[in-house]
Amino acid sequence: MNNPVLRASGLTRDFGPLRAVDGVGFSLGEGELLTVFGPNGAGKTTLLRILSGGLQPTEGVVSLRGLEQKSGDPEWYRRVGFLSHQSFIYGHLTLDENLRFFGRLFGLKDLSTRVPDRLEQVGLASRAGSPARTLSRGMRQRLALARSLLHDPEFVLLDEPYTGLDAHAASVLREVLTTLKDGRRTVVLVTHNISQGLELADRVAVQVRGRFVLLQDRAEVEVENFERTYRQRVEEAG
Amino acid sequence: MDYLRQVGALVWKDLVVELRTRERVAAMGAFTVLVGILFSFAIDPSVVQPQDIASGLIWMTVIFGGMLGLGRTFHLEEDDGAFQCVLLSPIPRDALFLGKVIANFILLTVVTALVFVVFALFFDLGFGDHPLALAAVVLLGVLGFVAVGTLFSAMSARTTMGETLLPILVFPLLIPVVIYGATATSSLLQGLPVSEVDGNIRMLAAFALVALASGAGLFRFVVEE
Amino acid sequence: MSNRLRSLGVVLGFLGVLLVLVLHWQVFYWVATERSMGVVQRIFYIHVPAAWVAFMAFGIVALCGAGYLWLKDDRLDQAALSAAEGGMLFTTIVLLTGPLWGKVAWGVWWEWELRLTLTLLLWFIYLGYFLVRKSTENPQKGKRFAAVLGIVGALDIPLIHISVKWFRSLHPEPVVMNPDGPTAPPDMLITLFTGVAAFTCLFFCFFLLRYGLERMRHALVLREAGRPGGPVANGVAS
Amino acid sequence: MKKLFLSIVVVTLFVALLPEGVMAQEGLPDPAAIAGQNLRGHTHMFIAYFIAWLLILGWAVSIARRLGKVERALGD
Repeated sequence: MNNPVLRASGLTRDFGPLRAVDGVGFSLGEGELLTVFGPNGAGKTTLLRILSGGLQPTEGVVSLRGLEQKSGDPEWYRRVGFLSHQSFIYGHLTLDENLRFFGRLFGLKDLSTRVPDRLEQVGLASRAGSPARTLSRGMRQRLALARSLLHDPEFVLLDEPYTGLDAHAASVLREVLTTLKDGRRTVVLVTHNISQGLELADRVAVQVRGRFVLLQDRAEVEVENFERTYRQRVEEAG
Repeated sequence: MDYLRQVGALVWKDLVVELRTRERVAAMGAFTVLVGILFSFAIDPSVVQPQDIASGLIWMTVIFGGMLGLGRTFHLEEDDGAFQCVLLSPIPRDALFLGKVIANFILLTVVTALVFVVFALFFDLGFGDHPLALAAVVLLGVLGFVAVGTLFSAMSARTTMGETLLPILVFPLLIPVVIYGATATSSLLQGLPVSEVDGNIRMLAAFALVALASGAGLFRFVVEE
Repeated sequence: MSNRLRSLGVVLGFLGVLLVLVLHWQVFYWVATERSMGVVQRIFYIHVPAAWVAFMAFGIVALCGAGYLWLKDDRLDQAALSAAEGGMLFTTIVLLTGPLWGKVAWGVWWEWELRLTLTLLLWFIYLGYFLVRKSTENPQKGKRFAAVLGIVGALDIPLIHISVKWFRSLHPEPVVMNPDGPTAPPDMLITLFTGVAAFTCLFFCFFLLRYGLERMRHALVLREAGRPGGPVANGVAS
Repeated sequence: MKKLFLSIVVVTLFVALLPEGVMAQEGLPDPAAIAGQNLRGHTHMFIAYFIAWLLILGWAVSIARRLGKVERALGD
């Protein structure tokens, strides 16, 4: 693992008495991708929302290249891209307007070239002028993907990006994910799908009831019986 | 410079979505005209001269119509869910608040103008001899109202009671706007000199300033998770 | 509840009760009957102190709320809640005793007299405070919202005060004999002072004990959630 | 904790009802000194004092009850 770029230690989040994330800690090197597996309700989405800066941890610290995360800190949001499994786009704005709106929020100056280019990258250039609510689920996810990578974040968070995608959309997504593996960006991917999860991962984790019950380098993981160890860890954690 | 562009982007987005859906402006517009009609039947002109109580009716109509529109501000955002992504962008929270306030202010000013026209029509009101002073009074009052309303609309949208909580939270705080606004409007409509309403305008401006400053400062605690 | 808190509460309690005894002696035996209004004017000696405590309590709510938002320390929020409960109670006392006095003194159950009007509005701000605190899924969010309302309410009360006072000056009211003015006879002022002292002591007595109760409830929640390290050391929360 | 509150309750209740008792023993206050209008205030005054103390006592009792409940829950 080359020099750690992202450090997370003791991340905890309570919702009243419920502890959704319990003392999660890990570090990621430059250009590394961590895949987090886990059953529903394990707190994976909560963990991602904490890493994105959208949700404050009750305890624990996250830092990216030495910049410690403070809630509402614009510097953090400039470096982080977050793709949720819901597509979160403005239905009444066209695709072009959606991206230009978020681009202006990020203070990007070259929108007139960047937006068409990004729409092209996710294969939606032809629909640029139509309202976003007319898009299918797969297209919405691709627009949301283009939006979360619009400002070229160095730290990318993907929450179940493959769910509900048709074959074509999934292939576009895989294509974009491989471009993310350019050695410069750090990525955390949350998914149920073992094969898709392992395919690009440098490190693998299993989260159950808020805690990491497994955290290994991809090399140490044998793909064949990973399924068994995964299920075993889930039962152990109860 | 980024700050202004970010606020501008927000105002642009809100107004474009509003123009396309026309949901809120239609609802508020229809509401205010209908309230005007109801008042015309509810008040017996032989007993009460509408001119005397018009300003009170106007302000009540604007506030109730405003409640209708403001309550929806963050409701629409929650539906799309896209607001979460706006929160993940590097926009400072007070810019986010000001963007919303300006968009709501423009929307409510349009509706208030409509209310004045409707009441002028139904109650045969002039706009007094000092339309400029009247505009100052109304605009400052609406600005204070929108600033408080936007902050607590964001809050009530995040509670289980939703929009029903909004009037309970906001009405006690609006007393100064109602008192200074309605009194100033009635004296202007009766053609009294502008000097009569100087104090009111200053107080309305003070209220708007306090509402904007406190809203901008506290908005992050309302939207933060 | 810590012993320090309990003993201070008890001391204030007894001091309060002592002052209540003195107050009652003064009201029923010592102070002269006000000439124009008669015996009913003696309601004044609990009406005004209750109003003073109600507004003081809201000051505590706003200050503790601001502290809570800034320092994220739960104790400040618990203090704000305890003060709000006391404040709501005394506001209700003012709103019940006011009309009883008004009916006799001015012949009407409700009179838009300055103190009564402000207290009525304060009552509804308290109502909003409790409603917003209870109506969120995540308790932390409810506390934050209540703190925000407390602060905005406190900033707005002076403006409400000025506007209502100005509004009343527009409409000539029956002259209200205001015995708390400097011209009031000394015995009335002394009795009034005793009333304020008695109510303030009682308020802080119950405020401290209510705060202790909230601290213990917090400890109970932590313990039930099975998280060690809550402030419960030996069954007594500090 | 319980006995503290009982003592406060008893003392304050006694104080609240003291004036009625005293007034009753002395008989009606001297009618000449108290004009008709003042007498009417008489009842309103006692109602007001009674309501005030009732509310304060109610709050004291409710705090005591809640404290007892929490202490028992914390105790076991």
